[in-house]
Amino acid sequence: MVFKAEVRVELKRGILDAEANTVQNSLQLLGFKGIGEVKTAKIFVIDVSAPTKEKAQEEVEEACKRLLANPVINNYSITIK
Amino acid sequence: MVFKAEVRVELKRGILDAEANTVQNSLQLLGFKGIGEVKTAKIFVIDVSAPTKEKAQEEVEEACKRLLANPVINNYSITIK
Amino acid sequence: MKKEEIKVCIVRMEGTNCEDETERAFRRLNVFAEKVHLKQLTGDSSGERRRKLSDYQALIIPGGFSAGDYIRSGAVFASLMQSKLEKEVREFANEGKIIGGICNGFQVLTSAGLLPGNIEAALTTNASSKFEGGFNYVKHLRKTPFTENVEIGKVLNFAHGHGEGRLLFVPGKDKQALKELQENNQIVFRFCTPAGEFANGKYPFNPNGTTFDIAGICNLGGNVVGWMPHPERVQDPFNHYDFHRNNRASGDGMVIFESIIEYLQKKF
Amino acid sequence: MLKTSSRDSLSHLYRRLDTSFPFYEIDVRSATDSELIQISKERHLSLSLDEMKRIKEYFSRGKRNPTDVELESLAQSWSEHCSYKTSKPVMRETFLKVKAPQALVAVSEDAAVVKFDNEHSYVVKIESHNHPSALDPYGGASTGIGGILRDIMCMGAQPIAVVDPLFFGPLDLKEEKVPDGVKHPLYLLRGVVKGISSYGNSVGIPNAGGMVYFDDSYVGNCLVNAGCVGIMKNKNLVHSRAGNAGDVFVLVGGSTGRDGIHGVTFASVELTAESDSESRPAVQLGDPITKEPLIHACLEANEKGLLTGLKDLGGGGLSCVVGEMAHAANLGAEVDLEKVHLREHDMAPWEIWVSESQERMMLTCKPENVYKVLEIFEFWGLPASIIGKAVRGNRLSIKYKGYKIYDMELPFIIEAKEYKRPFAKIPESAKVELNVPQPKSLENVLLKTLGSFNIASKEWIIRQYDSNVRGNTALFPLQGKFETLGHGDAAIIRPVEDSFKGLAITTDVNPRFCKLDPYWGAASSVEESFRNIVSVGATPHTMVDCLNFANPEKEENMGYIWKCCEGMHFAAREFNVPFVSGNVSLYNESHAGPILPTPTIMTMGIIDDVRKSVSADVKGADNFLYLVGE
Ligand SMILES: Nc1ncnc2c1ncn2[C@@H]1O[C@H](COP(=O)(O)OP(=O)(O)O)[C@@H](O)[C@H]1O
Repeated sequence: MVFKAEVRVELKRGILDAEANTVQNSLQLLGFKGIGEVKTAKIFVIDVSAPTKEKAQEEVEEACKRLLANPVINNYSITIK
Repeated sequence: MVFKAEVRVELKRGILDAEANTVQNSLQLLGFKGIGEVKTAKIFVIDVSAPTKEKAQEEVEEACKRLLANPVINNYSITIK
Repeated sequence: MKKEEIKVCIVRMEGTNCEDETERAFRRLNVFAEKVHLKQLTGDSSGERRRKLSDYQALIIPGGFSAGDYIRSGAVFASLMQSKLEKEVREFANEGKIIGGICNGFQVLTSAGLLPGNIEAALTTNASSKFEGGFNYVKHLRKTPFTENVEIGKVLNFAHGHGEGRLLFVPGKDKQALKELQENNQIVFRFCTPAGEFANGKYPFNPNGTTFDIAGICNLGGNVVGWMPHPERVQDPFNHYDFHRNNRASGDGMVIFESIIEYLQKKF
Repeated sequence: MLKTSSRDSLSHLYRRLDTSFPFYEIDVRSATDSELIQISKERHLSLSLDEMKRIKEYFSRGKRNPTDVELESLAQSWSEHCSYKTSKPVMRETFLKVKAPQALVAVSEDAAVVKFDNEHSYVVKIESHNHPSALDPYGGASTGIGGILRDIMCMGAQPIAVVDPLFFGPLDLKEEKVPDGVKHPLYLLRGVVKGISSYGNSVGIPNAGGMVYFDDSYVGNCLVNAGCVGIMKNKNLVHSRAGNAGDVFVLVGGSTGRDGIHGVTFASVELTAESDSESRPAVQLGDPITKEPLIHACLEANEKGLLTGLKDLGGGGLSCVVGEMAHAANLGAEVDLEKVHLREHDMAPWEIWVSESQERMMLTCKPENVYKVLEIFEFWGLPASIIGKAVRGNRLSIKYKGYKIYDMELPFIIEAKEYKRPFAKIPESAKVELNVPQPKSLENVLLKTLGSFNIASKEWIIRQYDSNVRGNTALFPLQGKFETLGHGDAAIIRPVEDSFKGLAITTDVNPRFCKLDPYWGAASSVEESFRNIVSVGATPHTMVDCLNFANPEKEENMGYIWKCCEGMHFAAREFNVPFVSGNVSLYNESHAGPILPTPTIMTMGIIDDVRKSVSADVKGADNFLYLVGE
């Protein structure tokens, strides 16, 4: 079966999100008065073929550990559909 | 009131997603057998102060048009919490 | 060993782009350095192109944007190296052979957990959130096989060009991590002013906002070293931005390559 | 791509053929003049009635109607961008008269090849990527860099420096003043700089300079020019043409998708408020991580003597490259379109044929060398497909899934008609008497001048570019003391190891002068670029140009083109420094108005010893200052 996994990778709290700061500043410069704090995250939508949902979850979990997220700076979450 | 808006920006169909291709190839090279197509998306989580949810939506809609997304290559969606 | 016997392996993959000038630095010193694609070492290429890591004494990962720096800088390279070459690399390091990472190579070694090795660290997006290119000054703080011939305290002028050069530790444990790094004498270079004062986070002296102005570090053994600036871009005096006002006998970068060779000659 | 509404009105002229894939025949033979125009409009062909009638005539003679593949292909080949139908006659009668004995290849192939020393040549070219950058600054600018790198590579050269002259509206433009369908100059400039830096830095080619110029006229239509210089051994020169009959066409690099369809026909029309949504397919994103190995692989195959021809896929995609390579060799070609490696699998054959997907090159080789070539590309992890072969004769024929979908004579396809467009006389010289009163405080004037966009430091841009990669930069673009670096006049690259000989590179143009007085404005742009080269201690050697102008169908604009070209000719002739290559970009106007005439000049200078160069900064107190010249 093919599952759709959605991986969301974010920066841990306490790590400067330089890109988000740039976005926030730019929006404020452009005159968006209501804009406050900005954060960014990255999404990977992955097709996984696996016998069960659990197996798909495991496979993606492993992919996160080995490539998609860096435990020093990132948190990640996985949703399987 | 402060709302949390989540903007999701994706590439339109037919536009080369080089990062997604790299992820897919790399995972396959790393021996992940079940991995099929990959897509990427970018998330901006934005604090917006606005009198109503509708106003917040409008403000973020405008921010997408002017800075966060380019209608030529991107689709985007906004969720307000 | 004799100079003629030295073999340096410059590993690259798609997107690595500083291998030519790195190789040239060794060639100028009459040392054999070979540009080798990662897959030539992992057995993923055909007969004639295949190489063995153990045939070399030095492994250099040059600068560039390996795999486009997609996901995170160096992530794909590091992950492929760890999954297909981990044992060979570990043995290589355990034998006292030397591994150096320049810029993207530093990012690869850090991402692979080889640097600092004893502490968790990462190189992340510059504080400006932009690519930063130009020249910098670094102060040398610890001798390693890559800096044998550089006196402690000496200030060198290198070029840099990177988007992710800010060294960070796990939030909450960062003070402890920095302390450990200092106590173990693992900081090799720190960004400084032309006069040699530490940059104290000030731009453009510290171009990327890196913690404690750290520009280069080594592992506990000192034989695995990584740094953000590019010595291979300043091989000749005229490569320096200020060569009209500053007479140098050679480019500041050459001393790094001379050190490597001298070290290998003595050690093996 | 047809909109349903339009298909209805012309439906009697489109005949869907009985194939498993979308494939149409277009009944031009029975179409009236107004229907011909309508076909051109609705399919975004940008062909004039004259041209449509030529097509009608050609097929009437052959007693059949064109297929959609054939019609699309003609639109590509005859577009202004690919054929220079408007500008060629002008250039020929002006600055191209100055011959270039120092060049091995000038004004004929993808880039010029000029002797550097006994064994080496430098290769140079400049191009525009204006329209795509206006729609998507990041993707447009990065693919602009990608395209210019391919032009250099395809002569067999290693790129060694890029430059990026940019022209934008004022950054403090009030949001209300930004016309509909146009993006704010600040958004555009930021995106463009990011695109250029992320692409150029990733591929690892140093940025040696450029310029940024601000004027209201660029609000609706910014200009993004990109130039590149490469170096090669003379013996590695490879031409943009097929070798011999029987040679195989191999398509290498990125896969073919729907992006960039109609890029060149689009580059040949004005931007309108609807461009944003209408021209969607014309936009592409680049992939530097395919490009970087592509450079290695192409140069390795060429170095090993395996190639008989090499050309990049740019505007018009396959439709331009195959025909041009065969035609330049006096041959025909047979293509099997099914062999093209695709990114999207439901593409119609015409889309495959004209797609402008990035990072692709076409090479030809002898059949016996094909496997050696394929091995090299496999090693570099790049797809390569054998898609056809060169044949005797002058026909290009294409089959797809067993059907013949295309069969035309190459001279008809490639030799687009030239236009001698009418032009208006521009007043000889619009001399303006300036009457500026002595200001009370010169300090204020100085501060204001320094703070103006055109004068202010561009350091924030330059620092986002890598200027030192490859380790051969001999004069860095930022000069002076570390704490107070400022821009120099030109950068110098030392291209050949073991030699101190250097190449100085600069770009220049003064669009406001060109508007006031096109002849002297253009001449002085050339002269200013020479002063830049001389300032760093080098001697001007050759030039390339990028002619950015507004709609040439308007007589006044055509007048500006003529006058500027004459001024360039004057300067080139008097200094005896030739133009060896270049590019033309017309129709640079929007509903907000035309751009200023912008003939960008990129000049190469030679310095015998890079150690003897001069940097711009004053070296010490008590140095004398001299003002020389008139
Ligand atoms: N403004 C110009 N000045 C000099 N040469 C030009 C100019 N415009 C085009 N050319 C020459 O005409 C030839 C065709 O150019 P072009 O079609 O842009 O090449 P390609 O599209 O293959 O990159 C090239 O040799 C180019 O140098």
